[in-house]
Amino acid sequence: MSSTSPPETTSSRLDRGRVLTAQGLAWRADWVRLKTVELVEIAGSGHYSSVFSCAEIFAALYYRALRLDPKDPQWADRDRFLLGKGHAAIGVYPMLADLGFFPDDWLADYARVGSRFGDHPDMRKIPGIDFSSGSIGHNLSVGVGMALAARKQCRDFRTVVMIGDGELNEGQVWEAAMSAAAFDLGNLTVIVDENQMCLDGSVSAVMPVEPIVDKWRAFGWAVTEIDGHDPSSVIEALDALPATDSSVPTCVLAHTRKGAGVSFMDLSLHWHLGYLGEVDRADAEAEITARMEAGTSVPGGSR
Amino acid sequence: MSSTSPPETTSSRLDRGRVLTAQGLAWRADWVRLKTVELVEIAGSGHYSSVFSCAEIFAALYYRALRLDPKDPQWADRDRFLLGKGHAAIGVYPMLADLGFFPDDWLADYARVGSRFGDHPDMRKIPGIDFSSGSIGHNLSVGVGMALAARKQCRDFRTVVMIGDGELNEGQVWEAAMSAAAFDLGNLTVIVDENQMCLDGSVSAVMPVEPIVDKWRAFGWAVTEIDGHDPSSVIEALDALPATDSSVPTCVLAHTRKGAGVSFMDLSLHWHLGYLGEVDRADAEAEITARMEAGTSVPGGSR
Amino acid sequence: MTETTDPRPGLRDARSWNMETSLPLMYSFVHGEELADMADDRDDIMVLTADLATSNRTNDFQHRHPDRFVDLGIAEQNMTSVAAGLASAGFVPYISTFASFAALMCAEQIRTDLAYPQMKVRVLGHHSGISFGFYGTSHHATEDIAITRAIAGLTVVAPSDAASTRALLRATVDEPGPVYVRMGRGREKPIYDSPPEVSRGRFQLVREGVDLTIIATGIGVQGAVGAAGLLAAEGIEVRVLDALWLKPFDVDGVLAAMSETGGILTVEDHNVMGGLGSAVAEVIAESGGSTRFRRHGIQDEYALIGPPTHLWRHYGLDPAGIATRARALLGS
Amino acid sequence: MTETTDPRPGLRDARSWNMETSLPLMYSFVHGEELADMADDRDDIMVLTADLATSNRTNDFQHRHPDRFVDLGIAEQNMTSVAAGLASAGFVPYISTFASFAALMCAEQIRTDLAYPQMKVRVLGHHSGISFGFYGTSHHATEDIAITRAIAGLTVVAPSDAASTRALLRATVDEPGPVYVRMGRGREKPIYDSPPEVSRGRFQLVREGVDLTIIATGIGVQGAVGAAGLLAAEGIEVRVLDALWLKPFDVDGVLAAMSETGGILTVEDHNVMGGLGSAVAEVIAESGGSTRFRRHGIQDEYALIGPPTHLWRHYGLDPAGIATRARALLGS
Ligand SMILES: Cc1ncc(C[n+]2csc(CCOP(=O)(O)OP(=O)(O)O)c2C)c(N)n1
Ligand SMILES: Cc1ncc(C[n+]2csc(CCOP(=O)(O)OP(=O)(O)O)c2C)c(N)n1
Ligand SMILES: [Mg+2]
Ligand SMILES: [Mg+2]
Repeated sequence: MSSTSPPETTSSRLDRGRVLTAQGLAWRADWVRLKTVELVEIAGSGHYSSVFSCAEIFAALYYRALRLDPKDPQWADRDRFLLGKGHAAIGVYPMLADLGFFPDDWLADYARVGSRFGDHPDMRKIPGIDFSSGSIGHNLSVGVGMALAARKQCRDFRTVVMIGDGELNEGQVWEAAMSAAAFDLGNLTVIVDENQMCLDGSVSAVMPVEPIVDKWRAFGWAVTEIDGHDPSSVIEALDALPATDSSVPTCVLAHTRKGAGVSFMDLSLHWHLGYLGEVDRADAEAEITARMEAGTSVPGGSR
Repeated sequence: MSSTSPPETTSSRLDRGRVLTAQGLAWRADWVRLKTVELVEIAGSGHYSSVFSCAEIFAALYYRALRLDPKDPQWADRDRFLLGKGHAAIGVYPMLADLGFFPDDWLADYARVGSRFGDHPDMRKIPGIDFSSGSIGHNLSVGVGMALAARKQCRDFRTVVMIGDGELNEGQVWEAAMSAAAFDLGNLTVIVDENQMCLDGSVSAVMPVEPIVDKWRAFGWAVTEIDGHDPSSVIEALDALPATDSSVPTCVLAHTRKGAGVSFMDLSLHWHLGYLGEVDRADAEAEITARMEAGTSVPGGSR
Repeated sequence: MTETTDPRPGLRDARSWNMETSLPLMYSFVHGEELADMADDRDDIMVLTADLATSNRTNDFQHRHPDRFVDLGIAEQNMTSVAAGLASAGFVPYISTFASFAALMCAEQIRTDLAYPQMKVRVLGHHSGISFGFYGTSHHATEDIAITRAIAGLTVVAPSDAASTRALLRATVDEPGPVYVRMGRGREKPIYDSPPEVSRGRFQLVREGVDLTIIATGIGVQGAVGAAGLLAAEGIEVRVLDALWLKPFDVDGVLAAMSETGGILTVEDHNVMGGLGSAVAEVIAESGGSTRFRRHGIQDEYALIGPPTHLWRHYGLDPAGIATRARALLGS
Repeated sequence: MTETTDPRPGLRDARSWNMETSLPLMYSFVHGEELADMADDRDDIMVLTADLATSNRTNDFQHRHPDRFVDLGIAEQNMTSVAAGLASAGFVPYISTFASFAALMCAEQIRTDLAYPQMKVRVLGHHSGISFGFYGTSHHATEDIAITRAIAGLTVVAPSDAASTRALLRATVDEPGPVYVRMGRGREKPIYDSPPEVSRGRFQLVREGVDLTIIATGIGVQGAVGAAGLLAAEGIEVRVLDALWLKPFDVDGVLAAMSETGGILTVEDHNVMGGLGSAVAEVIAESGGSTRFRRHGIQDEYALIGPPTHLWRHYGLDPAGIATRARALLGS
């Protein structure tokens, strides 16, 4: 797997607000898509589309917004990132490798017997994973615990939890939301990847979650809405996160499209899980690569 | 235990909207308080204050609003009442006996070995109990199932679920709320007994749930606010529930006071559970009885 | 709800598949179809799922009885208690989700809202054991037998293939209380040619033998049958019992195996603490007698990840692995 | 949080009590106090509860270390996963709620967020068994041993009184993974004069004897000691073992009881399916030997309601009831 470390990753400790242009972010997001396609090929099945909707956000977090140290993954002051929608971990692994958390070639046995890397992220096996996930709905609670720990330890790390829009069906998310507001956790951010789909189809048809903004506000959170495929919009929102000593937790509601970036998956009802045979994989890769070469980004807009 | 069946209970089938004046309701609510004090005496411990906050609502439901048949407790078309805050069941038992669901003397062994009547209501043992409870947070889901069943069976029964304000901490309540709105269950009503206290003290100190109105609205419910100790306010709200074929579920947010009706319990931090020795019991009974004789009601207002 | 449109728009490679086109891969997930058939004859059956209709093929039911199908979204606990409400009004709801979420996440709802009040809800916990392979521990369920067996008033069954799935669904539809159906990943090869005549609380005799009894459940049955074949070639005749019913439990079947065969090996893709092996151990220990006995399964650890078939081999749940344990037991 | 004001305003009768004044009734709930002492010496201990600080006396800790105490409100699952987050950052959180909610409602969170990733969270499940008396099944926990024992990587201990509560809290504070502490209702009479020297994974010998071994846990120990007294008067010498550790389990202790005494009776206020009795049965059955053996406890049913002490008598968990089972076993 090729490594394309941007210049800002040469020092071991990575600060918040690293240089990443809108164009660089678009490129990186498509790189995440490409790597996801590659890894799914090893396993024979995977969640392409759940990564595609949040690829720009992944890239913005790992290449700009999060304070990290690839050589010291347990660094107590690192920002935490939790992936409530753990089935999108396949998009995170390549970034961690690229940033130097572990060698690229570790990924070669993705999903094989005894591999560290499965469909869901495993904190005990993978350097750089801050908590395991897989059961949708748990991670925001875990994030509350981390943000609370920061307060108790007087540390200024930030905790960011990305969850799906279907994940909003889970009651534990609302327990966590309520407690985060009660504990004044301005150092906690939730990013809702509002890609409009869950597993059985569209969220609005299966179990509607609208109005999402009103829900988070009613639970005591500040809400920012962004176009999750527009690089500038994503960068701005993450740059504008409140100081970690502030007291209102932030919800970034990212309007996205499940499968965005590969036309035949874009908002398709059937692509929560799947596999691309050679021909279709080539098509998908060509579509992604063309954008990377042209320096363009996935069309924005949520519909 | 004395029976004071109002005239409208002579026929076996009880319709919605039975005659019950504001004064009659106040009297009945205090009767519920008295009976609760009596029953706790048998067990040696009990949840007086959780009944006291919703005594007016209990009375309005059972003596006016709910369609029931004490001689046919399993009547398919009866309205359903579920007590999410099951620890207040001790206030329901005397009403069921009074309405003729079972003989008064069944209550004599309250909480003793093998009794049908424990701290929490048991649908398999007690005629008139529509579902068991005890684990806070489950019953709204059960109510969604019942309301959905009514739809599937083309029946016009109404399902009313009473929950506590502390109960709003439980995520399952929000799962249920979301699904009720999705299923257009206008035949479902939740009554939130907003008595300002949970077990460890005041809800706002333990795990705040405000703004309650915004939460229910954001979850797709219509909200009516009432003074839960003002008889007219309670009657009006229940009379105004939408037709069962309507499509928006209703939340009646009842502002109440935990322990209302006995001055030393009224909003006390320490009375979630307890026991009154003889002298204090006499004081409590005197306070309640005085109101019943004077034809007055518990002072309204939530603080 | 799965809106149906062209399932392969834009695809050109025949090897490509997506959720919709992968449904036939889950060929032993016949419950949607079977329940749809049953629902043709009675109007109380409903099917509920939690955003997994396409994963567990309950959409086979949905297509035929859309009015009696409900998708609750990703809210398994709500689904369980909603089913209780439906059951209280006379429905027989079948709720379906991954075994890990059915039995672990909803343990309290099953106990409190279904089993104690005896609601006729049937819980279909699919993808049990380690059949989720590289999805990892969050999706494995090697605790569900222990949990469900400890719940009083709950019937627990475990089909080993498509035919026994049909048989058990039919056999338990009128159970007065709730039922937990422990299911695999939908790719179980046939053990039975047609739905077997099952008998409540009885093991199913799959193969006769006197040298040893293997009592297996779920995916373990496939391995046990294979192992019996391997051992037969060595002159060891193995009785293979399929523990289709985990509760009520076949006490007589265990006692007979003790007295009639040379030992008992239990096989399960479940923690040996609290699973099938423990149920058998209870009977052996309280009988006052003794026999050669070993519990084979997951030894109180979390499984590695990997493709399920590879994992079964790794944990010795394939014919060769089971045969090895059988030989060791007989040699001990 | 319990705001402290006059706890008895307006009360005149000395027999009257409320939440605040009832705290001394839970005299064996010494965990709040013990943890507060431990927290004096180390800054990583935290205590969390779910609106039950006044019910489980964790407010003893709250008063001394308010900054390390968190009340999550009535949200047990959130509490469990929040504790996981705290543990990942270096804290050792003790979370406390009724056993029914700890072990059943939070089974999946314990497995997935605590045990699999080996978080140092300690789950205090109090009011286990049928100790909640007339609160009924929703508040009883006769399934929690089965559930927690099936969870790999989870240590399970069960104090039988105040002194063993202190001993077990100290003994497990540095366990690398999570711990489930199965506790009673807070009114357990002393078994030990002072905190016993406990040994990881070992039964505690409470009384020596050769005619029979009673292995008991929790409230059962009190009954077993009483039963041993009754039986001694009849010339039957009973060894009483306190199963303070349910996992890891004292295999050697069981084997010794098999070979050295005339039989084994297990006693627990838990379903005999999957509880202490099953753990003992596993050892007996796999030993290849035999002994007189009976599992005494809740026989796969839901308990009646009633005052706890009356219920224990009803279910034969009092000295007389246990002695009767012991005599029957020896006579069998
Ligand atoms: C508790 C739980 N229930 C069910 C699943 C199975 N599941 C995996 S992904 C998924 C859909 C997720 O939808 P969403 O949260 O919108 O995430 P997306 O993939 O759209 O980003 C489901 C139901 C799970 N992993 N966890
Ligand atoms: C799931 C669950 N957790 C905890 C409890 C213990 N408990 C009983 S009542 C109570 C407080 C309830 O507060 P609220 O819902 O406001 O009801 P109120 O008594 O004030 O009407 C608690 C925590 C329970 N019964 N169920
Ligand atoms: Mg989505
Ligand atoms: Mg309250």
